[in-house]
Amino acid sequence: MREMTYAQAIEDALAQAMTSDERVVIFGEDVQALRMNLFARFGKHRVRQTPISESAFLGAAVAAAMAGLRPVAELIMIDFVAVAADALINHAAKIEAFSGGRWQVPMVVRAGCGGGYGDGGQHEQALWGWLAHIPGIKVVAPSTPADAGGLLTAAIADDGPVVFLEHQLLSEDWLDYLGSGGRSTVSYDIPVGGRQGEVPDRWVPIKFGEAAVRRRGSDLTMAGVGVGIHRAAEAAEVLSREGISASVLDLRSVAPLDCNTVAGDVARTGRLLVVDEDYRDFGLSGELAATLLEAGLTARYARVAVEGTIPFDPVRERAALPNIERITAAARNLMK
Amino acid sequence: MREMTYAQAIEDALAQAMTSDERVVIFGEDVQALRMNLFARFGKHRVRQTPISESAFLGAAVAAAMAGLRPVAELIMIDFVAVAADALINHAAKIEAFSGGRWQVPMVVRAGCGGGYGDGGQHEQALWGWLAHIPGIKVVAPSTPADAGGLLTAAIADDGPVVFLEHQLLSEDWLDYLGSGGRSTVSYDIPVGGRQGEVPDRWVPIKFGEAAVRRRGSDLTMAGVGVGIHRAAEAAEVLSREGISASVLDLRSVAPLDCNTVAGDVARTGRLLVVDEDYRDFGLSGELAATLLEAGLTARYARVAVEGTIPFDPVRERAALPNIERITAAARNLMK
Amino acid sequence: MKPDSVALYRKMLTCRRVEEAIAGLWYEGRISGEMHLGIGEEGINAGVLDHLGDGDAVALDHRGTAGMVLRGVDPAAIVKECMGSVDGLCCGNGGHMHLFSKQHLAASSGIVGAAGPAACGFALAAQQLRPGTVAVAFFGEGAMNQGMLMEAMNLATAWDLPVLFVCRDNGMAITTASASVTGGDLQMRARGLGVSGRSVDGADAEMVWRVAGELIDRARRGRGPAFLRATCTRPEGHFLGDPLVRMARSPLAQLKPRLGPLVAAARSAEGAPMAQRVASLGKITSMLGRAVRTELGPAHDPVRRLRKRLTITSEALVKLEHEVEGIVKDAVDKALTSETANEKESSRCGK
Amino acid sequence: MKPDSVALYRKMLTCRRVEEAIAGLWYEGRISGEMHLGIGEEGINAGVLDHLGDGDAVALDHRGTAGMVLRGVDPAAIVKECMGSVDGLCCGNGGHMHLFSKQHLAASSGIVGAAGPAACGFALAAQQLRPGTVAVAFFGEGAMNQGMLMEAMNLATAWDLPVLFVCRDNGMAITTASASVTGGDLQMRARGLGVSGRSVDGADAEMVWRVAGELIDRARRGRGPAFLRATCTRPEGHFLGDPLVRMARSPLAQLKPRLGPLVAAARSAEGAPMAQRVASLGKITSMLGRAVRTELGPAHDPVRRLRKRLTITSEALVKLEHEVEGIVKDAVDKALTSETANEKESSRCGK
Ligand SMILES: Cc1ncc(C[n+]2csc(CCOP(=O)(O)OP(=O)(O)O)c2C)c(N)n1
Ligand SMILES: Cc1ncc(C[n+]2csc(CCOP(=O)(O)OP(=O)(O)O)c2C)c(N)n1
Ligand SMILES: [Mg+2]
Ligand SMILES: [Mg+2]
Repeated sequence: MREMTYAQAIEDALAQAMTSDERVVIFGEDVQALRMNLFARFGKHRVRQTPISESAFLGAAVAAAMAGLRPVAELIMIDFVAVAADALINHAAKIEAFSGGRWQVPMVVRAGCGGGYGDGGQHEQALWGWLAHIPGIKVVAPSTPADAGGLLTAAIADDGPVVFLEHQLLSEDWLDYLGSGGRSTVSYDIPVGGRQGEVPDRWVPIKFGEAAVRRRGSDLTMAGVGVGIHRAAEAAEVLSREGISASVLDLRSVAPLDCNTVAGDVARTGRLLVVDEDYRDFGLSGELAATLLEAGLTARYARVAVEGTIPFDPVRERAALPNIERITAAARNLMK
Repeated sequence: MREMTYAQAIEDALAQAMTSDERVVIFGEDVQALRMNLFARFGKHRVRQTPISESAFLGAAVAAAMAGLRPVAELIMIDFVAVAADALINHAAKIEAFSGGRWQVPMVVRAGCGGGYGDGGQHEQALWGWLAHIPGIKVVAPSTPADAGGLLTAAIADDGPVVFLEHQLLSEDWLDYLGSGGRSTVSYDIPVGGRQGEVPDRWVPIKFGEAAVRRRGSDLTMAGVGVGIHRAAEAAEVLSREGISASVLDLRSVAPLDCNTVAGDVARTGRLLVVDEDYRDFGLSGELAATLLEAGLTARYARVAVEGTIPFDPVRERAALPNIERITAAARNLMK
Repeated sequence: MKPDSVALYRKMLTCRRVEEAIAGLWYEGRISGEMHLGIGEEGINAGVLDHLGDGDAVALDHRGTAGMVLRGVDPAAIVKECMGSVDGLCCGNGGHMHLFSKQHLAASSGIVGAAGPAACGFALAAQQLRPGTVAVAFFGEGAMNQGMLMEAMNLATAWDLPVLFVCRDNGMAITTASASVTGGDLQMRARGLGVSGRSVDGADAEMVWRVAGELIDRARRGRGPAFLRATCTRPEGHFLGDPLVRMARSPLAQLKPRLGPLVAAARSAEGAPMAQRVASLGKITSMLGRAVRTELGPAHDPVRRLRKRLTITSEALVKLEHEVEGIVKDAVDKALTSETANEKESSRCGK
Repeated sequence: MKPDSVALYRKMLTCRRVEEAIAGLWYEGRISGEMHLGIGEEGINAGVLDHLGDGDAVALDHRGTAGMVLRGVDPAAIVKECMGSVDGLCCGNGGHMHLFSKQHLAASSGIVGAAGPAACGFALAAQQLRPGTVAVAFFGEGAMNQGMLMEAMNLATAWDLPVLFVCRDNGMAITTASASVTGGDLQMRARGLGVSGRSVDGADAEMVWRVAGELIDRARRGRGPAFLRATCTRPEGHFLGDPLVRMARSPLAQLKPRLGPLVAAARSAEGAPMAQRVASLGKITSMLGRAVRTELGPAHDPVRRLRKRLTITSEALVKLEHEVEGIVKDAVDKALTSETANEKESSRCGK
């Protein structure tokens, strides 16, 4: 076991993948500076700088994957996928189906996501539920260093397109880059276990679609991904002091979604609280509701999610994101 | 009352809006040919041909709306929004929020959607649930000529961005253009009441977020939009012969969503069957499940939706879309 | 370099006949949806693709049938795919706009402009895994206004990729005269993205062959991307059943019913100033006029043009043409048999 | 045409001082997130925007603070917005990348390239509703590779829109030297999209003023879009706290901790051939070297350059500068008061 930060785990897993598989190449804007260590080690052919042309390079990633490479294309932030969504939703997601299952697209799109560092509504979106709507794309959103490395390893090994979302509040690299900018005058509410933690000596892939049970309780089930799940865990602490015992399920991948674990836990607790940093409507929280109903469960249900464009003002930003007060309030309400 | 086709109703409502408001302009690829009558009447400044540059002209629509026009920008098909999603999700949807509510974006994006005419998986998507995920966009999907004209009138009058989705199987114009191409050797399974029907003499806006109750039953509630709702109505006929009495709720707008009417009806029937031509996961069907649970309803629930990339082969295409067999089977199952 | 013109002719004729057969099946209602064919573009398709070999890749657009034939995909598999058969090239999942052959590294897309980024990706894999191989993108002049294609040209320059960007310029994007919505000049635009190139008459297959050969050769030798613009004429309009073509060809059946509403609209009480309305009607008329005039005359038909220049005996020519007919007939027969065998009668649209 | 250089200087100085004040607040932790300023670009911003009046519109990018000041937005409202105050320009909802003033028809976006389409939309409204008015787009040279911006230039040509596209060319897009990922030549690229234009030294505000004046005037008179490329130098790098600048300026604190892992990575057993690794290290070194060298020398500082050329008395100059300081101080004081008044202590990041 080693101890690493979230950002280090990602870089380490990438380096391991690049060492063991020559076909893995990474590209994106500024990668030679942002991934300086990988650039120094693997050189300019495998760590490629792109122009600010997301449509072109995401589209290129699709075809490069089809032709034998294993590209890891970096979008600085998932918000920017909007300028290049076509490559992902009309191509990467569909080509295996179009080709009658004969041609696959083993690519990874790596992007920062999530708020809490004060950058405003065009730079802090989560969008995992949005991407997961399209059949043919897998979407993962790790919440710990160990998961980050293991899921990235799995993503690179996967034969289909995977969107790998790294939370900007968990990654010290992104946070230094986008948030503090070297200032000591600012601080962020960073979940400790998300930022730093134990990781295996050698990365082994973590299977998609298997939730991690972070805590097992008897009164209600909380489920989510990313920073939200850390907030849920904190809230569970508070709630336990009030005599409310909550499970915390880290879904880890949004697509595929581990419906069984959620349904199994909710069957015990009778209550589901979804904690989601993505938009509330037509997303992860709704999908979880559907899976409950499909499983024939009757449960009390609530969701704490983002309800509108995330405001810039850090106070309202915090209020817009799932925070401990909103989560505990919703949980208490479910217990009524 | 007049009698019109779905396509005529849209053109007629557009003409009425253009006559009563000078600020309404339409643009898109081929609009001078596709909207020949409007071009002949309103001239080249208000019916503008664009290059195949969806990002530029959708982005331009956003700012044109901000600066006083009421643009109706046409994407030939909603599938193509993927090349220009940024204008919609990062701009149109967010500018009112960003500006502190001080600046609005009164634009309409008009696009064909939906399958059943054999064009394959990149040209038959519905995507209404996908678009509705983003706060700040309204999404409407009319299923009759009267709704098409009334909702378009409302969309143009609305002070925010509205995506107006016209079903390619209901619009004789699109169907002739994309499907038959003048052939008499092909035929399609077109819902009669969707293609042609009575419309008011003068268009009045239809309020968004108000479902139309197409049929009231006691055993189960079916909800959806577009062609799916016609299939549901047909299925309800069949089911009624078997002694199953179903409500059919045409939601008309996906965002805003008429949760009250759905919840109210399901409170009576105890069962919800969502019929959705959009993808199943993380979409409309999930959102409806969430609203039920949020309303504290315990209901049996099922969904008939699109589960993967729509296959080209017309036989499998039909099987992939909500069809009467799948709907009746799901309904019977819910009654078990 | 000089092409083997007989072989080139054979390829072009095969494309023509396969596409004519597909057109026939489409008119019979055995193929659903839209149908974009490359009739009239054989000189470009064959003149370019004749230079590709194993390991080379092709990114096609919505008009990719001929490209697939030329890369060596079994015509029967293509025809079956167009008909949606489970034993088609893509098991009937793709249809004519989504033809894929992994073996030939050939892919298509119904999204205008997508061939650009795709060719870059193929070329990147070529550069890293198969040095000396190249990728070719095919697209129309209308696609030159799609951002991702322009981005792709620039990316190819930035990464020095072995790509040939081939623009089939028929002057039209569906009903839009591309010149009316395209600024500047396409060659200058490409150069402004770092890609230099050549323009040729696409009806002259041998000329296309020579120029494409040079540009592809350059790319193979690591000298970066190139741009080839080739003009062409497409007699069937944008797709089979093109409404402008229909109106132009059958004015009574197709145009007349539209004239009433059109004139009524132009005469409405409210609307633009009269001069503008007249201008609109003028533009509509000239759109139709252009559709009437667009035909594959001897100078514009690459197949007939090359045929004239062949120096083989007429017996050999007859034999060759007979063989081609045979191959195509065979493909169609196979497709029809498989349609029946699979009880795919029901696969006809709307049944 | 000749600018009122004193007035121009006053505007530029105001921008400079407002942005310096914002930088101060950012370093104090009173502003969260990224902060992109236009220090070093005042000659371009003021030289262009001095020509705009009522009804003219501006589309700004992530670096829009100065543009808003120059359009006449109250600096206090801007500073407050950057601090997230409810009484900021956008009620604290937008932040510095999302500044909007409906009254001034001025909008910004944090999405690279979005200013292009936005300016087209503004110009379309100008053409239809306010003939004689224009729209201006500001963006960097890196944005020239974003598809939607290229599309927008072409659209402006197709619709003959009154737009001026202004490219602030500092040669860098975050850490990427734009020349290394940009093919062709930007003027040629613009011309290939139908937009002709001029290139100027953006540190020469009077020159920018003259050239922009001509191009804007042309657009006003219905002669279509134009492109202005103006070079500039930005001493703070991409944004405040730019890691390259930090490493370059404080090698001990910022660079040293990174060197260990960097060298270890370059020395790993497995990886690229050694020559490539050395090349990578060389490129990283030269990236840092560029950051060290980038400073606002007298020739590159548009504010100092114009100051030298002023022909007013030194008393008048002192008075002017004093006034500007006063205005800016006032704005900051208001912002700080409002921060306290709104009990916005808690609005500091992470509290
Ligand atoms: C992104 C996108 N926008 C619009 C369309 C609809 N469309 C299909 S083909 C076409 C015209 C293409 O013109 P061109 O590139 O010249 O090719 P041609 O059809 O003339 O060969 C259009 C607009 C599309 N498929 N994709
Ligand atoms: C679509 C998109 N891609 C990437 C980014 C991240 N990003 C922000 S600024 C920037 C560099 C822009 O460079 P340039 O256009 O030269 O402007 P400058 O910052 O130099 O003024 C990048 C890549 C973004 N905001 N939007
Ligand atoms: Mg064309
Ligand atoms: Mg720059």
